[in-house]
Amino acid sequence: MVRNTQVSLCGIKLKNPVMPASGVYGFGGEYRDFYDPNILGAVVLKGTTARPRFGNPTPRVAECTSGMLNSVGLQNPGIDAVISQELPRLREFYHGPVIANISGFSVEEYASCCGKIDGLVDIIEVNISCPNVERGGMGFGTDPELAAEVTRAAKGATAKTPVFVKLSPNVADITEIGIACQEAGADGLTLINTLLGMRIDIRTKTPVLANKIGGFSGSAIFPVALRMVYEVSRVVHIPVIGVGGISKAEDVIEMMMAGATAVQVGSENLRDPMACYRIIEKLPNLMEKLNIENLVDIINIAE
Amino acid sequence: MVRNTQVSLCGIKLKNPVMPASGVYGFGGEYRDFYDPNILGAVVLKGTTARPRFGNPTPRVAECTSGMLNSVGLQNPGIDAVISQELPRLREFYHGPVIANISGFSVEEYASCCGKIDGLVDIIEVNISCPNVERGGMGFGTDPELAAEVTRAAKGATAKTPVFVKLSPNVADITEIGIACQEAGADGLTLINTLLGMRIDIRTKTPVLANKIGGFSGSAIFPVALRMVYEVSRVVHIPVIGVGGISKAEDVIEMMMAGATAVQVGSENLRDPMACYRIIEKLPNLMEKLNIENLVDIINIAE
Amino acid sequence: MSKLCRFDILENRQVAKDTYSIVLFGDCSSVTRPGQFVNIALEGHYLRRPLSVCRASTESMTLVYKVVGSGTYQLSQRKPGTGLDILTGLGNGFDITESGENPLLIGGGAGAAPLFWLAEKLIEAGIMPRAAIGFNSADEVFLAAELAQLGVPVTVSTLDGSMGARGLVTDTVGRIGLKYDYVFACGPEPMLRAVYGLSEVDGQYSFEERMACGFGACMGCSCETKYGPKRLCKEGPVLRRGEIKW
Amino acid sequence: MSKLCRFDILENRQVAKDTYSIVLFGDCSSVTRPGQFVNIALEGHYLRRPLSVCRASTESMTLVYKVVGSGTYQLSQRKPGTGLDILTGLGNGFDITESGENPLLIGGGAGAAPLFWLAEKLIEAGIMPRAAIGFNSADEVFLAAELAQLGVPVTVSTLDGSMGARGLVTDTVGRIGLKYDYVFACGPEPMLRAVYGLSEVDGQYSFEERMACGFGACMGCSCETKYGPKRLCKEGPVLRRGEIKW
Ligand SMILES: Cc1cc2nc3c(=O)[nH]c(=O)nc-3n(C[C@H](O)[C@H](O)[C@H](O)COP(=O)(O)OP(=O)(O)OC[C@H]3O[C@@H](n4cnc5c(N)ncnc54)[C@H](O)[C@@H]3O)c2cc1C
Ligand SMILES: Cc1cc2nc3c(=O)[nH]c(=O)nc-3n(C[C@H](O)[C@H](O)[C@H](O)COP(=O)(O)OP(=O)(O)OC[C@H]3O[C@@H](n4cnc5c(N)ncnc54)[C@H](O)[C@@H]3O)c2cc1C
Ligand SMILES: Cc1cc2nc3c(=O)[nH]c(=O)nc-3n(C[C@H](O)[C@H](O)[C@H](O)COP(=O)(O)O)c2cc1C
Ligand SMILES: Cc1cc2nc3c(=O)[nH]c(=O)nc-3n(C[C@H](O)[C@H](O)[C@H](O)COP(=O)(O)O)c2cc1C
Ligand code: FES
Ligand code: FES
Repeated sequence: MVRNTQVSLCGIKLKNPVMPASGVYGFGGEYRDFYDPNILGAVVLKGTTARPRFGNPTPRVAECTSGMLNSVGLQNPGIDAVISQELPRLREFYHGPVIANISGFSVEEYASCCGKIDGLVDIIEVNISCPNVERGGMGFGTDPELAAEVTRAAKGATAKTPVFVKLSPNVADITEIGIACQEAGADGLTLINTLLGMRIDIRTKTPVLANKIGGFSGSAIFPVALRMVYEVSRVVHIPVIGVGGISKAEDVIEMMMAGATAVQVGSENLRDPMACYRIIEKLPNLMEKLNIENLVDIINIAE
Repeated sequence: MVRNTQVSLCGIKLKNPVMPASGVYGFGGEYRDFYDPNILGAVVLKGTTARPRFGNPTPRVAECTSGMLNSVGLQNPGIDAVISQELPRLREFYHGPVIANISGFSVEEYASCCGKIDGLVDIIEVNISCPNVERGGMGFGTDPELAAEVTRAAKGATAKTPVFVKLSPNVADITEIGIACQEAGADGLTLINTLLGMRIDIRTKTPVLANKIGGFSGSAIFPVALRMVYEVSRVVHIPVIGVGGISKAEDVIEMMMAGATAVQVGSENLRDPMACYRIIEKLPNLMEKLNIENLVDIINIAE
Repeated sequence: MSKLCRFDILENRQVAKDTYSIVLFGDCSSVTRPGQFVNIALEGHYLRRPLSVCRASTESMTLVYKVVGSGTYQLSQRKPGTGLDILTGLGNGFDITESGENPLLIGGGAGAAPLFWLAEKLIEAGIMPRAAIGFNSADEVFLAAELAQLGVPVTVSTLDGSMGARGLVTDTVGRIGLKYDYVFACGPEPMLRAVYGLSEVDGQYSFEERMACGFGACMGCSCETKYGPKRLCKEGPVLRRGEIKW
Repeated sequence: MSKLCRFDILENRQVAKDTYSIVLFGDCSSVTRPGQFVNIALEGHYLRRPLSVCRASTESMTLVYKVVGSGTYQLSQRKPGTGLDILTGLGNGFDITESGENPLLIGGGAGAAPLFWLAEKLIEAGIMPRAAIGFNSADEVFLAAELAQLGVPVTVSTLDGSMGARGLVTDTVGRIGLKYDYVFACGPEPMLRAVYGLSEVDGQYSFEERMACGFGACMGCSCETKYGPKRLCKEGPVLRRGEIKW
């Protein structure tokens, strides 16, 4: 029997639900040595800000048990270069859906970037894990009102492209933030971004990361991501993209059963550049074993 | 050179900083087949409540990558049986410091249990990760005011035994909770309790745990625990016990460099009943390698 | 008394569909009763995997397991000569001194494994049991020949009728009117319930539950009984009929 | 072009204190320049471990590594005949076409490994380099004999003076007034800085940085240069003197 892996996000058809997460796939070209990116459900671009950024000082990655820390700090060439250079370069070899990932340090920055890229990509993913410079560093993603404000600004600045809001897991109640974004007009949600973590080098007695604290990702965080996707999916009616710790086809199925319509694979790509290929290749086989005909049938099925 | 592993918590001397975490060591007898518990820095008892509890329905454990979930739900014989039966039984073969772990579903319950066990153990660890039944399930551990209220109640009910408050990591800003507890009179803090996580059995399409969501622990959570210990240690002046994902002597050192005065080993004991023994045995050797003479010297050393 | 030991794999071979028999060499001194189990550490798996002892001597034991997930799959790929880190001597096991004259051993699927050693012990004690074992289909059947070799009369049932009687093992026992004055049962919970409902005869039932530690430390495997909560890994996995809350 | 390949270990032996040389058999077609590196997957370690190529042919390569932590320790315990999952052909490597007539190869510790193949390539191109290598003490010295065998004049320095000149390699180079019109440097950053400060001579410097992917995807290893940010795993690890921001 043919296994149907197609899913759709706000009317955008994906041939399968698997895409790389923002920040591990650059602007789409880095994996061409390994496989043709056209096999992906979508490509998600590196987090983009109003101005070019070098990011944080190095070291900015560290190893953990079944995971890693990063404090890259949104290194990117800025929204204008992404639009004028990176997007056209990507379109030369990749013909599927593209998701832009937008970050900002003020509501105004978010709105401006979203406005500029509106209509040029298939989905805009607004990453609200950044500290809010205007209000003294309080994260946009940890306060429902700020999250809603960013969502409204992004929606107000866009007319053509659906807006997904990417939530931070570093909160006591993620459903509160998810609902606030939905009410503010979000077309979908992506969760989760990285947990906050730290490592210390016991030989040098100093934090491994120059920034001390960083974002924790990788298989280790899967149960947390799954729980949040499950909780949020049950209280919103907009689609959810599940991300966090996915490393194999089984994880994709589990994340979809928890409520995700599509999934993103992050850090696993960094240790295995063939990760997305491997997962996508395995899906039909696994669906057969589990007696799943259409992947869409399992979305949110776990009660 | 002799390596000095001694530390002290509110004047209570521990021969080494390593103790089992609450909930993985029963009331002290289960590991006697494997090693003499008198090698431990302290013994921490299973979470105890006012009345006996069976806990949640099974299945109540699940496996994760480098970790596990539990939804045991505080199975225990109740404070009176702990005092009349478990403590005397433990004293027969164990002569070191004992830490009781107290849970409750109302402020009154916490106070009553703490009052009963005051003077009978060396430290009372108040676990504020439980849902607060009085205020509609809002966790005591996720609201600084509730956390402070429980702390005040515990301190008010005790005269002889120092009170440590054990914090939940499922919050946006753990320093806020830690400071609130300190201001309310806590003698120390223990962090962290489990993260909230979930697993779904993709064969049966249902959550693995009967309770659906459970507490996530094990090596996977170490970077999160370390980060929180680091953050809190920098803003409080009371001692911190570090717990979360410790599985080897190196982790003990790292956790102490982050700010912990002592550490607890949780889930690792369940997969390796010799875990605490192995860690304690390795410590002097590792101290030598790292040129550490007194373990107390490294507490909070990482800047 | 539980013990953490290193075992060497002497043999690891398929005995039925997805079902393997593994023979381990090492210190089995803590394994004293049929129905006890061991807990096996497997690389890349955070928790150990509990498996019942199918047979044991002082220095070797046999386990029979079904491949159901990644842990048992990994175990099935392990080669003789390599080692395993195992926690042995877990659980209470069956108490044969409580048996009647005509006990029935009843088991389903891979869970039936402990019945072999149990039969041996009963025979040693001068009691010849009968056995009724059930599987999904002929290709999954194991243990029947081994039990028969001990002289035990064995009734095999398969769900699809491809071997022995068609249907559930409890259906068969009821239909052919097997007489017994005591029952030793192990297998999936629905089977245990069916055995329980089949007659009022006293007996011992071995339960399975998801476990973390397997030695009584975590309360992960607790079960409510008529005499209060019991940890299936410590005060179980075998419960007396009289304490089961059904 | 980077490539994910399986390699077989042909040899893995200690060559100096805590220092091992491993010979790997497999597809080395992507390894084209000295100074490139590979990224090795190790069981139980989430990230790969970057190691420079010390020497390569089309189907085998040699890496020299120092045991500093659990990853390199695990690698040192791997037996010939077993396999490794390796990402090869990473980084830009040294460009020998830019070399002067009298290049100096300068390296410190395990980081000096790439100098061997670099020397070979230079000699092939008709340029005989000099080499200055530094270590902590005599028991850590490697590469000196191999370079000498190629006909390269080698100056060895050790911090404790237990072999060759006493002191830092850069001290020695300065003191004996070695003449060179181009420099190829690899080693720890303080050494690179010292080389940079030694003279205004042009050259190429190979950097180390904590890496996650090693193939340009994560921006973990970025470095600010005079011509904007560069990923040390992709546009590096070798930077030209003229672009370094010191
Ligand atoms: C006391 C006891 C004795 C057992 N004896 C046997 C035996 O003799 N032969 C045999 O084939 N099986 C037996 N089982 C079941 C066996 O433990 C599981 O089939 C096995 O753990 C599955 O592991 P996995 O990695 O292949 O499956 P996965 O599904 O990948 O395992 C994931 C997790 O679930 C747990 N798990 C999955 N299925 C079960 C189950 N049925 N019972 C308990 N935990 C489970 C695993 O231990 C692990 O923690 C016994 C179970 C218990 C509790
Ligand atoms: C491009 C490049 C080439 C290298 N070539 C060599 C070589 O030829 N020979 C050699 O001995 N070493 C080389 N190194 C350093 C080598 O990668 C580290 O010593 C090694 O990763 C340590 O791993 P570990 O698990 O033993 O140590 P751990 O400290 O346990 O490693 C923990 C983490 O830190 C990273 N790490 C630790 N030390 C370093 C370091 N110095 N540089 C970068 N990452 C580090 C590890 O990769 C890992 O992610 C190179 C590094 C880079 C970036
Ligand atoms: C190196 C790195 C860089 C990242 N950069 C971004 C980013 O620019 N924008 C963003 O929204 N998320 C970023 N993330 C977070 C990932 O998109 C993802 O949410 C997170 O890593 C969890 O998924 P994983 O466990 O599969 O890695 C980054 C993650 C990593 C590891
Ligand atoms: C099975 C189990 C039961 C637990 N029971 C309790 C408890 O009763 N009281 C408590 O404060 N913490 C309890 N915890 C949390 C642990 O004490 C510890 O905070 C947590 O597991 C993190 O440490 P680890 O990663 O080392 O396991 C329990 C954890 C586990 C795994
Ligand atoms: S599995 Fe831990 S008490 Fe039974
Ligand atoms: S290590 Fe990932 S870009 Fe260099």
